[in-house]
Amino acid sequence: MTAWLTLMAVGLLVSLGAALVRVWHGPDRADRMIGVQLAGTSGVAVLVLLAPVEGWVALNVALILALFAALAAVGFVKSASTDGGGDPEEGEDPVEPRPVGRNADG
Amino acid sequence: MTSPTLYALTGAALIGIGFYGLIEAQHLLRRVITFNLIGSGLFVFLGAVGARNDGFDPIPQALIITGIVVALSASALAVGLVVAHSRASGRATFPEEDEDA
Amino acid sequence: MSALAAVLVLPLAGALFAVALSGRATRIVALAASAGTLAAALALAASVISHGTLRLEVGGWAPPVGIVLEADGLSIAMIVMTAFVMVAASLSACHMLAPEAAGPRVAFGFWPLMLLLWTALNAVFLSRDLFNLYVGIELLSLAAIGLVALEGKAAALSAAIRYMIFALAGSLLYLAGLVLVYAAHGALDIGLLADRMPAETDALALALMTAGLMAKTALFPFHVWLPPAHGGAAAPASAMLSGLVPKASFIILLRLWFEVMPDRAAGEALTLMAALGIAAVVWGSVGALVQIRMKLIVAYSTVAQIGYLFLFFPLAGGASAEQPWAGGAWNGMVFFAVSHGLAKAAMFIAVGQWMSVRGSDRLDEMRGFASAMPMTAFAFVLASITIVGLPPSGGFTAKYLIMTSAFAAGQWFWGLVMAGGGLLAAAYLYRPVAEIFARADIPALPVPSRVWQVVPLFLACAAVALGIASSAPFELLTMGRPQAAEDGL
Amino acid sequence: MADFATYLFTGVGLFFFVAGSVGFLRFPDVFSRLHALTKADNLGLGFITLGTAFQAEAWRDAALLALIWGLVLLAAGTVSQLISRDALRERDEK
Amino acid sequence: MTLIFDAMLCALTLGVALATVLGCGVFRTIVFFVVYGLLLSVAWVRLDAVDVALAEAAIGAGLTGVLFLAAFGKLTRIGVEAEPSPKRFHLPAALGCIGLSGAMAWAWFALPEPHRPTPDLSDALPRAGVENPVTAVLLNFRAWDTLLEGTVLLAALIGLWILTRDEDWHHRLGRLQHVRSGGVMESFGRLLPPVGTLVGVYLIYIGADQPGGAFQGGTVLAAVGLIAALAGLLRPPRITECSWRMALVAGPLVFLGAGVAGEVFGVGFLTLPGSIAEGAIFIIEVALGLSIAVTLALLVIGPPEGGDSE
Repeated sequence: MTAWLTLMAVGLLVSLGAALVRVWHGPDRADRMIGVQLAGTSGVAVLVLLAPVEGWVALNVALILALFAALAAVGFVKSASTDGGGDPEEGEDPVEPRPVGRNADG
Repeated sequence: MTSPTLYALTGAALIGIGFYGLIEAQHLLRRVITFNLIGSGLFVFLGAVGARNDGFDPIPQALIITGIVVALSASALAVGLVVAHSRASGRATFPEEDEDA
Repeated sequence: MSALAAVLVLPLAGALFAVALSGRATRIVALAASAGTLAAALALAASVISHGTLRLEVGGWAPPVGIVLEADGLSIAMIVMTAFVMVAASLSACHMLAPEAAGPRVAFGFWPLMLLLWTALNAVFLSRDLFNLYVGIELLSLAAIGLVALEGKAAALSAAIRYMIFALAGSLLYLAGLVLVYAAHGALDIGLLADRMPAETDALALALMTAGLMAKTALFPFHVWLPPAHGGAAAPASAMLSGLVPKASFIILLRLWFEVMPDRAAGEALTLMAALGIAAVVWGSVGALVQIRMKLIVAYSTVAQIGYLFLFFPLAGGASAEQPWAGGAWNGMVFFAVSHGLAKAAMFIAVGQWMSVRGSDRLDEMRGFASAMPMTAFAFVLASITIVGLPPSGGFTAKYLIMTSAFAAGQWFWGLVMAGGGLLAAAYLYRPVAEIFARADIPALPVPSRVWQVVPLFLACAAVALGIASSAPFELLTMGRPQAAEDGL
Repeated sequence: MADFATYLFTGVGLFFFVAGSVGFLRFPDVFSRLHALTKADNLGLGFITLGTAFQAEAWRDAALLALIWGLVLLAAGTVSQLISRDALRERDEK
Repeated sequence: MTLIFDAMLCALTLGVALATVLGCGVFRTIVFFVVYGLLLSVAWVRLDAVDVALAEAAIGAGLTGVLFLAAFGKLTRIGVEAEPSPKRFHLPAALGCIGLSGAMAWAWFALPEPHRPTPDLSDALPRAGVENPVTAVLLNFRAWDTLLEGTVLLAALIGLWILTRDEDWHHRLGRLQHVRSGGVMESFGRLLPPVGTLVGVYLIYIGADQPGGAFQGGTVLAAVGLIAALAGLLRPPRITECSWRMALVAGPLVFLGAGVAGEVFGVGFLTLPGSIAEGAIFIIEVALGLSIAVTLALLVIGPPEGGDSE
């Protein structure tokens, strides 16, 4: 079983390595960020597969990766917005964006 | 070839890759990232040292955790400096020969 | 509380409270912590003089489990010098960086950074653990970078980045060596490592750590960051940065070459370090000669003075360690480090006081300095005497000791460099001193009160007094010196 | 029996991951590549967590596996929405 | 099979590191660096260092990514050149760096047989007050390191704050964050923090006898706080309000207080006597975890930038 799970993990790494070729070529920034997301999911999957091999405490690491899988992408869309603090969904519909944050009391 | 040896060699290679990036980088943000590469290469090497003998050696792990946190604080300050410098000077690079300006 | 713990606890607690409080309370807490740390430093010196080297196993854990702090002659000399410079710098910050003048940002940032810098310095001077020293110099570098950037202008920011790149690269090289040391010996304590079984990797580890520490000490050719950083910072910060910060990484170098791995101190390596020292003396002096801004002249002088510190390596290290002249060279080096720290801080504070009045530190704006602020001007001259190495200053005693050792060792070349460097220093300090005393008709300026003018004068007098009353510090220095050559010449 | 389930489900999971990577590499534009990620990889991770869960000794670990999968699903949903909006906006600006 | 896995992981890590260094464009560099952090946290698990893996996962794969991406966005908005010229290959530099790597690799094989100086750590562990040896080293044996490290964080934060432009000094930290009400980002920011907080607190709590502790939990809490701040649900404070600054120094202060208490009661600086060590370490971990969380989150959020709409 250990050998099988490790083999599967190796397969995941190979698949991730192939996907990173797209991250290298891009061309869009969005492509690269999708690659980060894919790497995160693969990393979680590898850790899940390693858990029975390395000890179940490895799941805690997978849990943290899963928690923050979206953090980089959220940081990306934030920094890509016009003022550095926006949301790409704003302005998509007639509803005015409700500003939350510090201008409430500024 | 054992696993710790593999990781130690990886760590050694990461240190060299990082220093190459540091020497070669012009963009200051890239330099900050290469510092992190070098640091993590060293930590991987140290981690391999800790895993070398089968017994569990917690001291390298504690040192690495301390080192990672120190590296993050230094990176955050460096990134802040790069942004502030770019805002003040309009560029994110150093021309190499402007020393003692 | 023991004085050994107090010199660490007081500045650290002061820094923490300075962050948590605000306004006047910050300044009061910071000044109280400064005064307390000075008192603790003096008490520590007194107890080391009467009882000998003090040792503290932190947490009650002996190495290799725990970390050991040790106060020996060298660390005491540096801690007391640091305390004087720090108190002087904080007093001068009270009027130069007051909130009304410098704005709330500077008034808030200076105090915690200064106290953290002090904590880091004392921690480095006392620590006997290589990794703890790493954390200490990282804290030191980050606080020092903050102090450079405090000025806020584009030039200061670019100087801070340049400093940061050198400091971080230096830290990483030091860390690389440390990793190899731990890998080979499973220990980080200097005492344990001194008794280690030599390993093949030791030479590489020592080389990496030395290269890293040289970058942090700003030894030629790693000096390019120093003049803009020290010249661009606010004067009280410059005083600390130039007088104290390079000493910390230098002290670690001493620990490595004289305590951890004296067996690896090959003659060629020591000669190389001294050769870099000579290059630094020449480069720094020439740099100081051509500058037209006072702070840059003083900063370039630091590059040169750091060079002198490395001349001592071949005189006391390696094969020379067992020789009778090693003791004299060691004492001379410590004297040099202490008197340079005091004198350089006095110079920066003096120039800073004039700058805050005149608004510029250009050489041609120095006229009238002596008539407007006689005490500050006198402090600058006294400090210059120490930097040049004229009797009866501490700088003279230091150079005398090192030159005597050089001639006794038959390595007269280093002695000649010392003398030549003194001439160069006289040359680059002649211009500022001549300008300061030149007659000039300048309008009446709102000079700071004499109380503030006493601050640099006190430091400069201390640097000179070190030469006049050199026997007491002498006894202190021999305490805990690593090598057996205690008798000297 | 449990071992067989693990073999089967992890194998299927890996297949989906490989399919996702191939799609990510070969598909022509950002939006279809995003599909590769959201559909295939999350399905793959689901199968892998399911397969591994058959090896779990404690209920706690199985629950943790479910939580992990749920969190990744949430992240993938959020990210694909945000990135595609951002890519749309960028395309409009071009 | 494990060796093949390790070889594959190492190869991938090296490839990603090379891509980080050699790729053109800073954005590509940042993206590869984030992937690199992910791979490293897997490597730490393989090196039997779960404590490190936890910290690396939250920092390497979470916080640094946001830090660099945000900085990239700021530089773009300032309008600096993306990257000056196409990169050239520097042969001397490359040779020097290969030499450095070669020296480290040689050193690995030249290391003497591992031996531990006596007294060994295992004699001390039973008296440490905690089961997890890494926590024992961090919070007891090498407590002075850890206290200084907390101080390093603080120094970096103060250094970052003084980079504020004088006119922004009274503004809130970071940039004004706004999201579409009821949008994906807002709901994400509402859903994740409760789970994340639970995980962070859990990690601090179990640190005494399992992998986890103040640093691991603190970094998780910091990332959670960051998500809430990015989603506009948590407003960063102002530097000038001093009440919350206590949270920054609480950890080091409690730690230092424990150290001084040891000195006052005559057991020695930073000494935690065996009988009370467990409780004392727990209190220190909670306070330190809180301070680390706040400090790290604020380090990533950065100095006040003034809002465009303020």
